[in-house]
Amino acid sequence: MDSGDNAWLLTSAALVLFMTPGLAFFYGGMVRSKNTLNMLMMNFWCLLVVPLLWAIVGYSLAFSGDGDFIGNFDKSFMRNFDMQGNELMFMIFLATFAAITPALISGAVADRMKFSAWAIFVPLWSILVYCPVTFWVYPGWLAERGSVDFAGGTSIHVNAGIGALAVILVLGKRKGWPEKLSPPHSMPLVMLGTGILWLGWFGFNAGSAGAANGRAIQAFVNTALAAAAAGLSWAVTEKFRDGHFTNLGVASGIVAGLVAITPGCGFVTGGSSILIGLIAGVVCALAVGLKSKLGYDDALDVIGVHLVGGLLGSILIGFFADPEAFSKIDEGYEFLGGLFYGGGTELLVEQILANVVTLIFSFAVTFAIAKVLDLTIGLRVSEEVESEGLDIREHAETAYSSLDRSTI
Amino acid sequence: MDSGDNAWLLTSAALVLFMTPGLAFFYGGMVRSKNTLNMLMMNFWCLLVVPLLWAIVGYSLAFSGDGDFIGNFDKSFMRNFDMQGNELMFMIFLATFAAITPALISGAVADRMKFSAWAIFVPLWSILVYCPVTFWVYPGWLAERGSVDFAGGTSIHVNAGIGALAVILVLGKRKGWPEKLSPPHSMPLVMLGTGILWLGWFGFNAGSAGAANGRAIQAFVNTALAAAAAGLSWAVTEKFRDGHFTNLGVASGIVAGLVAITPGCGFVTGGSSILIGLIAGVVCALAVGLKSKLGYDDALDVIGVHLVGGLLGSILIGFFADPEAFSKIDEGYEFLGGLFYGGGTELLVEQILANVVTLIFSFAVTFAIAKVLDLTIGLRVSEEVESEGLDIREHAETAYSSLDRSTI
Amino acid sequence: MDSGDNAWLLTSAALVLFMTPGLAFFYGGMVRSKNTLNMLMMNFWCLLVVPLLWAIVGYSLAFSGDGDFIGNFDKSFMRNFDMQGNELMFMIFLATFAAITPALISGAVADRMKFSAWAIFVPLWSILVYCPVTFWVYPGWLAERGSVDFAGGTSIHVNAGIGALAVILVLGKRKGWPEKLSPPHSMPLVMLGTGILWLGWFGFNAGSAGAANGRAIQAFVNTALAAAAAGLSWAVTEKFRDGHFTNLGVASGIVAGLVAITPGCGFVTGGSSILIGLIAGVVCALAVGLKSKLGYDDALDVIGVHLVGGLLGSILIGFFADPEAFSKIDEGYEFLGGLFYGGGTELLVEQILANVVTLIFSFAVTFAIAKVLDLTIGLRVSEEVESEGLDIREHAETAYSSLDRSTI
Amino acid sequence: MKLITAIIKPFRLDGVKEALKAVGVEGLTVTEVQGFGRQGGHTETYRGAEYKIDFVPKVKIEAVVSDAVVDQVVDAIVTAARTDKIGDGKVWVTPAELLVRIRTGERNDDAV
Amino acid sequence: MKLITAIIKPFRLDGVKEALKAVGVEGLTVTEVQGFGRQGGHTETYRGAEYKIDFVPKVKIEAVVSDAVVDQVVDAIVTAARTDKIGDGKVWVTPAELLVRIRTGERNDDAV
Amino acid sequence: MKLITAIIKPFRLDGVKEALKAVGVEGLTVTEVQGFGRQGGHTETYRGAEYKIDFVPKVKIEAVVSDAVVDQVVDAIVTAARTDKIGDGKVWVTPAELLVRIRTGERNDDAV
Ligand SMILES: Nc1ncnc2c1ncn2[C@@H]1O[C@H](COP(=O)(O)OP(=O)(O)O)[C@@H](O)[C@H]1O
Ligand SMILES: Nc1ncnc2c1ncn2[C@@H]1O[C@H](COP(=O)(O)OP(=O)(O)O)[C@@H](O)[C@H]1O
Ligand SMILES: Nc1ncnc2c1ncn2[C@@H]1O[C@H](COP(=O)(O)OP(=O)(O)O)[C@@H](O)[C@H]1O
Repeated sequence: MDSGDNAWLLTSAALVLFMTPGLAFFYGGMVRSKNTLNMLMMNFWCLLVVPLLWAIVGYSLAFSGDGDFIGNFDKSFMRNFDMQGNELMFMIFLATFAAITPALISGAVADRMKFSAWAIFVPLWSILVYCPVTFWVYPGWLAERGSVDFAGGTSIHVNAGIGALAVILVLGKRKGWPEKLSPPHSMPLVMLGTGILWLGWFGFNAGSAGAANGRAIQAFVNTALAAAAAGLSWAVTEKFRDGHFTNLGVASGIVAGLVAITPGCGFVTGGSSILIGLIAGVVCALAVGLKSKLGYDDALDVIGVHLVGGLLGSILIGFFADPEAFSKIDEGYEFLGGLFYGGGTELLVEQILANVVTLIFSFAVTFAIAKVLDLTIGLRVSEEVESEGLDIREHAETAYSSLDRSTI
Repeated sequence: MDSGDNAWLLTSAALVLFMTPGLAFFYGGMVRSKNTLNMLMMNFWCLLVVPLLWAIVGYSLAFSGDGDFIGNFDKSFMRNFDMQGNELMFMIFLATFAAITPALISGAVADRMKFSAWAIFVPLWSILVYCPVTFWVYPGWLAERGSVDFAGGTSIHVNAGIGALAVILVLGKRKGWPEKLSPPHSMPLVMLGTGILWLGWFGFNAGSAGAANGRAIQAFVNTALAAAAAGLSWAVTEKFRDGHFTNLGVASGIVAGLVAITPGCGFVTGGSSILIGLIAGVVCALAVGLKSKLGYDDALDVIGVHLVGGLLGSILIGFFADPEAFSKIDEGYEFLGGLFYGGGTELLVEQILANVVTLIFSFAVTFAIAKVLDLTIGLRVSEEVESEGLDIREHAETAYSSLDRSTI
Repeated sequence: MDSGDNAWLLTSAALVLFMTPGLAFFYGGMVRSKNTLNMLMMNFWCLLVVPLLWAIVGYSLAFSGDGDFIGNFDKSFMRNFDMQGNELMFMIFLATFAAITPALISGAVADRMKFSAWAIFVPLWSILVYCPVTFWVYPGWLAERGSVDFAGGTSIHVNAGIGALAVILVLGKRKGWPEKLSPPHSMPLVMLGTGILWLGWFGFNAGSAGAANGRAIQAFVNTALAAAAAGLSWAVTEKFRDGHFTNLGVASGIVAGLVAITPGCGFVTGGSSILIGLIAGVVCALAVGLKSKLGYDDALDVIGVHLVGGLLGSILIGFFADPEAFSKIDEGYEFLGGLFYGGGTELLVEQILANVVTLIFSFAVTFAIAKVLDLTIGLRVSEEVESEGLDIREHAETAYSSLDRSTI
Repeated sequence: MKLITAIIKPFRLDGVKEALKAVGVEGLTVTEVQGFGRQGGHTETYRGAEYKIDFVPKVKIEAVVSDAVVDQVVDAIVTAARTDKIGDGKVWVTPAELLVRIRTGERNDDAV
Repeated sequence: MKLITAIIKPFRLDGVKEALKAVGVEGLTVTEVQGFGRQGGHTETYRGAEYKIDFVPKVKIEAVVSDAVVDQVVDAIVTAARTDKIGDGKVWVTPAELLVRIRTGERNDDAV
Repeated sequence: MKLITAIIKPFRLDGVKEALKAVGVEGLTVTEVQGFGRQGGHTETYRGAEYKIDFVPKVKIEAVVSDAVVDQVVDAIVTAARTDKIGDGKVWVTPAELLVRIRTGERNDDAV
C-alpha cells in the first residue's frame, strides 16, 4: 500500500459518494417543486441501501472468484479480504459506484413511481443486474475477450440507461405528457448538481486508475476536456437550432461529455477526448429529442444522455484507444489499440459485443423486475397522488414552506 | 513527512472546514426563512473566530505540555512547532474540528439567541470548555487511563450536545413552542447540508488516522457504512411509526450514524460499524422525541442527535473495539479490546467514565458562561425581534428577495 | 512523479475546477432572480471554453519557451510534454486557474452585458491578456527580475480586477444605478458559493506548491487564517460603521482574505497571514464604497475585492516575505526577503513594478477588446432586455418556476 | 363591469384559461394563494412531530368583464374547474365601477 | 353576500383563522402580500450600501360571507388580529353579487 | 370608500408608489401576480423542447380610498404606470362599504 495511492483513492471515494447527492440536485431541480423531495429521496435511498448491500454481498458477487458469469460468496461480509493489498479500499471505492448506478434511473421514472416500489427495486436491481454485468465487464468473460471499460461506461451508464427504458415501458407516461411540459422548478439547483457531478467525476474516472499515477492524470485531463467539449458542443447545437445558449443545455452537455469519456478515459489521449466530447454533445443533444418521437416518457433524459452517451463513448474506444501513448505513461499497461491507432477492428467488435450483451441482459432482467413489482405492490402512484404531488403524499413533506414563517 | 500522508491530511482538513458551511445549510434549511441568515451567520462565525483563536492559543492549550488537566502556552502563536514532524498540518487540521464543535450548538439555540451573545459565547466556550476537554481526552488524563476517542465523539459531539442543553436551559423556549411548530423552510437546503456533511466526515474520521494508511481506510469504510445503516434504520423507524419515509428522517439518520461512528471508527471493523449505525438510527430517532416530553426546546435536535449519538457511539466502543483486527492493518497500533472482543469491561468502564466527566464539566461550565452572558449583555432577543425574524433585526438582511426584481 | 504529490495535485485541480461553479453561485445569489441564469451561464461558459483553449494553445503561450514576453507554440495541442515530469498534471491544474480568471470579471458586468459578446470576450481575453501576463509573472521577465506571485495575485486577481474596470467603462452603468439598488435575491446561494470558494481555494493556494510538502502545508494554513481574519475584520468594520454583522459582509471578507493571501501564501508565515487578512478585510470593506463615489458601476465589486485585495496582498509580500522560515520547511526554496524580514526594499519595488505593469497592460488591452466588441456586435443588451431580465431574453430560461407546478 | 374572482385547483388553471379564452375573455390575472375550507389540509411529519398544514395551494383568477357576459364567464369557469371532488373552489362576482387600460386610457367596455 | 378582505400581520394568521372558525366561517383564501403604510419598512445594508425596503410582509385573508354575519366576522378579525402596534392592518368589505361553489354549482348562501 | 386595484408592470412599482404618495395615499397592499392578456407570454426552451409560458409577471396594487379622491388616484396610477407598450396593465374600481383600521378600530375615512 502506497500512501499516495491511498490518499488519492480515499479522496476519490469521498468525491464519488458526493456525486449521488449531486445527482439528486441535478434531477431534483428539473422536476416541479411538488415532486422535488421524492426525487431527492430516490437518490439518497441508493446511498443508504446499496453500500450496505455491496459490503455484505454485492462486492463478492461482482468481483470474487474465477467464474465466467458471476462471482461467488467468498468475500461476502467483507471476509477474506487482502488487507495488505488495499482490498478494503477497493471495495468501498466501488460501493460508491454501485450506489450511483441505480440512482441514475430515478431521472427516467420521475413524478410517478411509488416510493415503496423504488425502495425494493433498488436492491433487486443491484443484485440481479448490476452485479452480474459488472462481473462480466471486469473480471469476467467480456473483459477476458478483450473489451475494456475504464470507469464504467458499459457497466454503469449503458446498464442504467437501458434499465431506465425497461422500467418506464412498464411504468407508462406521466399524465399529460408530452403535451403538458413543466420547466425545471429551480435551475440553480440543477447547476449546483452539475458542478458537484463534475467535481465527483474526477474521482470516478481518475480514481479508477487505482493509483495516483500517470494514468490517473491522463484520465483526469480527459475528464476535464471531454466535459468542456461536450458542454460547448451541446450549447452550440442549441444555439444554432433554437437560438439561445441555455444553462440546461450546458449542464446536459457537461454530463453527456462526462458519461461519454467514462469508459475510455484511461485508454485515449487528450486530443481524442476533446473529439469524443464534441461528438457526445451534439449526438446527445439530438438524442434527447427521440423520446417525443418514439413515445416513451423518459422524464429527465436518462436514455438520451446516459444510454446514448455511454454507448457512444464505449464504442469510440474502438477507434481512439492508444496503447502506445499509455506505454509511455505507465509501463506494462496493455490493451488493444483502436482502429485509428493501428489496432484494426478487433477492439471495436469487442466493444460492440460487450454493449449489445449488456443491453439485452439488462433490458430483459430489469423489465422482469419492474413487471413483477407492478403486478405485486404496484409500480405507479394513483392519478390523485400524481396531480397533488409525490412529496406530500409519499413522504408527508414539502420542499419549500413559506407561509409558515407566519406562525409564532 | 510522507507526501501521501500529507496529501490526505491536506484534503481532509479542507473537507472538514467545508463541513461548517454544510452544517449551516443543514440547520439553515430547517429554520424558517426569516431566521435563515442568522443561522448561517452563527455557523460562519465559528469559522472566522475559532481557527484564529486555535492558532493563537487554543491548540497550545489543548495539546501542548505534560500536564494532566490543561495544556500550556508553549505552542501559542504557532511557536515551537515541530516543522519536520508535520505539526503545522496537525494544528490546522484540528482547527477545523475546533471550529465546527461550537457550531453544532447553534442548532439548539435557533430562532431566539442574540447574535452579540453568540459572538462572545463562541470564543469563551472554545477556550473554557473545548480546550480542556480535548486535552483530557487526547493527551491528558482520560486518555492515559485508557479511554479512546478516534475522531471526537466525546470531545466534540457529547461535549457540544451537553453544552447545547446547558445553553437552552438558560435561554428558554421559543415563543409558542411546542404548540406552534414550523416545517423546514427549504428541504433541498437541508439535503445539501447533509451531502456536504457526509463528504466532509470522511476527512473528519479517516483524516483522524493522521496518515493515508490502513487505519484511514478502515475508518473511511466504517464512516460510509454506519451513515448508510443509520439513515436506513431511522427512515425505517419512521416508516413503521409514522407511515412515511421522509427526507428529513434520512438526513437525520445519516448524521446520527456519522456522529455515532466518529469515536469508534478507528477501533471497530466494518460489521460492527453497520450495527452501530443501525442502533444509532433507531435510538436517535426515538431520542428526538424526548424534548417535548421533558420540556426543553432543543430547536433542531442537537441533543437527540449529537449528545445521544455521541454517547452511544462512544460507549459502544466498549463492546466492539477489536484490537486484533487492527493489528493486521497497522502494526503497533494498540488499544484495549471491547467486551465482545475479549477485552472484558475495562474499556467499557473507561468510556463511561470519560463521558460522565465530560458531561459534568461541560454542562457546568457552559451553564455558567450562558448565565453570565444572560446577566450582562442578555442572551435572548426581544419578543418583537423573535416574531419579526432575526435576519432583518439582527443582521439587516433578508434571505430571499423577490419583489425587488421589480426595481429598474 | 511522486504518488503523494500527484494525489494532492489531482485533488487540488478538482477543487479549483469546482471553484468556478462556486463563483457562479456567489455572484448568482447576489443578482436579482431575473438575471441569475445569465450570471451562472457567464461563469460556466468559462469552464467550457477556457480549458479547451488552454490545452490547445494557452498553456504553451503562457509557459513554453525561453522568451521574455510571450511563450511559443511548442507545447500547443499538448505536444512535447515531459510525461515523466508530470507536465500533463501541471497543464490541467493551471487550466482551472485560467478558467476562473475571466469568470471573475462577470461580477462587474452583471445585469447588462450581451451574452454573445461575453462568449467572444472570454477566449479573446484569455489569449490576449491572461496568457502574456501569466508568462511575464511566471517564467518571464517579471519573475526573472525577482517579483513573486505564489498562486496568482497579480496574474489572476489584479489582472481580472483591472480588466473588469476596463470593460465596465465601455459597458456603462446599469439603468437606475446607483439610485436603485436591489438586494441579493438569495443569500443562501451566496453563502454556498462562499463555502465552495473557500474549499476550492485550498487547492488553489496549497496546490500551487506543486507538491504535498511543507510549503503546501504552510500555504494551506495561511489560506485558512487569512480568510478567517479578513471575514472577521470586514464584519467588524461593518458592525462599527453600519451597526450589524451581515452575512454578505462575512462572505465578502472571506473572499477578500483569500484574494489577499493568494500571492503571498507560499512566502509568508502564519502570523503574517493573519495580519494580511485583517488588513484586507478592512481595506476591501472600505474600497467597495469607492464605486458610488467615482461613478463606475462595478455591480458585484470585482474591483473592490479582487483588484484591491490582489494589489494589497501582492505588495504586502514586500513587507512580510520570510525566506528564512521557509528554508526550515523546504530546503532550496529561495526568494527575496520582505522589508520586515531583513530583505530591504528590493522585493517591495519588484512587487510594485509587476503590478503596475500588469495594471497598464491589462487595462489597455481589455479596453481595446471591449471597444472592438462594442463597435461590432455590441456589448450591451437593449433597455427592454435589461428591464425584462436577461434570463428570459438571452437564454430563454427562468431560474425559478413555481406557477407551473399547476400543470397536469 | 363586473370583477369575477375564482379560486380553483392549480392543475385546472390551464383548462380554465382555455375556457375563458373560448368565451372571449382576453385578459386575466392569476395569483398563487392558499385555501382553507372543507377540503381540509394534510399532515406533515418531521422527525416524528406532526405538523398540521391547514392550507391547500390554490390559484386565484381575476377578470373584469362586461356585465353582458358575466353569466357566461361564470359558467365557463365552473365547468372547466370542476372535478367533482371536494376543494374545487369558489367563484364570486363583485361590481366594478370603472376599468381603465393603462396603455391607452380607454375605459370600461373598451378597456376589457 | 359580502367579500371581506383583511390585511394582517403574518404571525396573527393562525389566531384570525381560529377566530373565523369560531364565528362559523368555513372557507377562506389567504395570500402572501407586501404592505406599505404608516408602519414604514426597514433598512438593509449590503456591503455598506443602504437599501430602503418599503414593504412589510403581510397576509391577506379573503372570505365571502352572508350579509347577516358581516359585522360579526369583521369584529372577529379585528379582535384577533389586533396587537395594538402600528401595522396591524386593515379590513374592508365589498359587496358580492354572486357566489358559486364550483363542485356542486350551489349559489350564494348555500355556497358559503 | 372605493377599492382601487391596479395591475402594473413590476418595474413601475416604485414610480406608482411615489405617485400615490404624492396624491396622499398613505397605505396600499402589493401582490406579485401573473398576468395573461394581449401582451402574450414568451417561449422557453429546455433541451430542445419548447415551453409556452403564457403568464407574465405583474404586480397588483390595492388601495382603499375615500370617494372624493378616486379619480385623482386612478389618474395618478395611470400616468405613473404608463410606458405606452402593450402589457401596461389595468386599473379598476370597486365599491367598498366599510374600512376598518385594526389597530384602533377607526372606520371608513378615518381608517384610510
Ligand atoms: N367563503 C369563502 N370565501 C373565500 N374563499 C373560500 C370560501 N370558501 C372556500 N373558499 C376557497 O375555496 C377553496 C375550496 O373550498 P372547500 O371548502 O375546501 O371545498 P368546496 O369548495 O369543494 O366546498 C378553499 O380552499 C378556499 O380557498
Ligand atoms: N388604504 C389602504 N388600502 C389597502 N391597504 C392598506 C391601506 N392602508 C394600509 N393598508 C395595508 O395595511 C397595512 C398596515 O397599515 P399601516 O398604515 O402600516 O398601519 P396601521 O394599519 O396600523 O395604521 C399596510 O402594510 C398595508 O398592507
Ligand atoms: N379583463 C381583465 N381582468 C383582469 N386583469 C386583466 C384583464 N385584462 C388584462 N388584465 C391584466 O392586465 C395585464 C396587461 O394586459 P394586456 O392585455 O397584456 O395589455 P394591455 O393592458 O396593454 O392591453 C395582463 O397581464 C393582466 O394581468
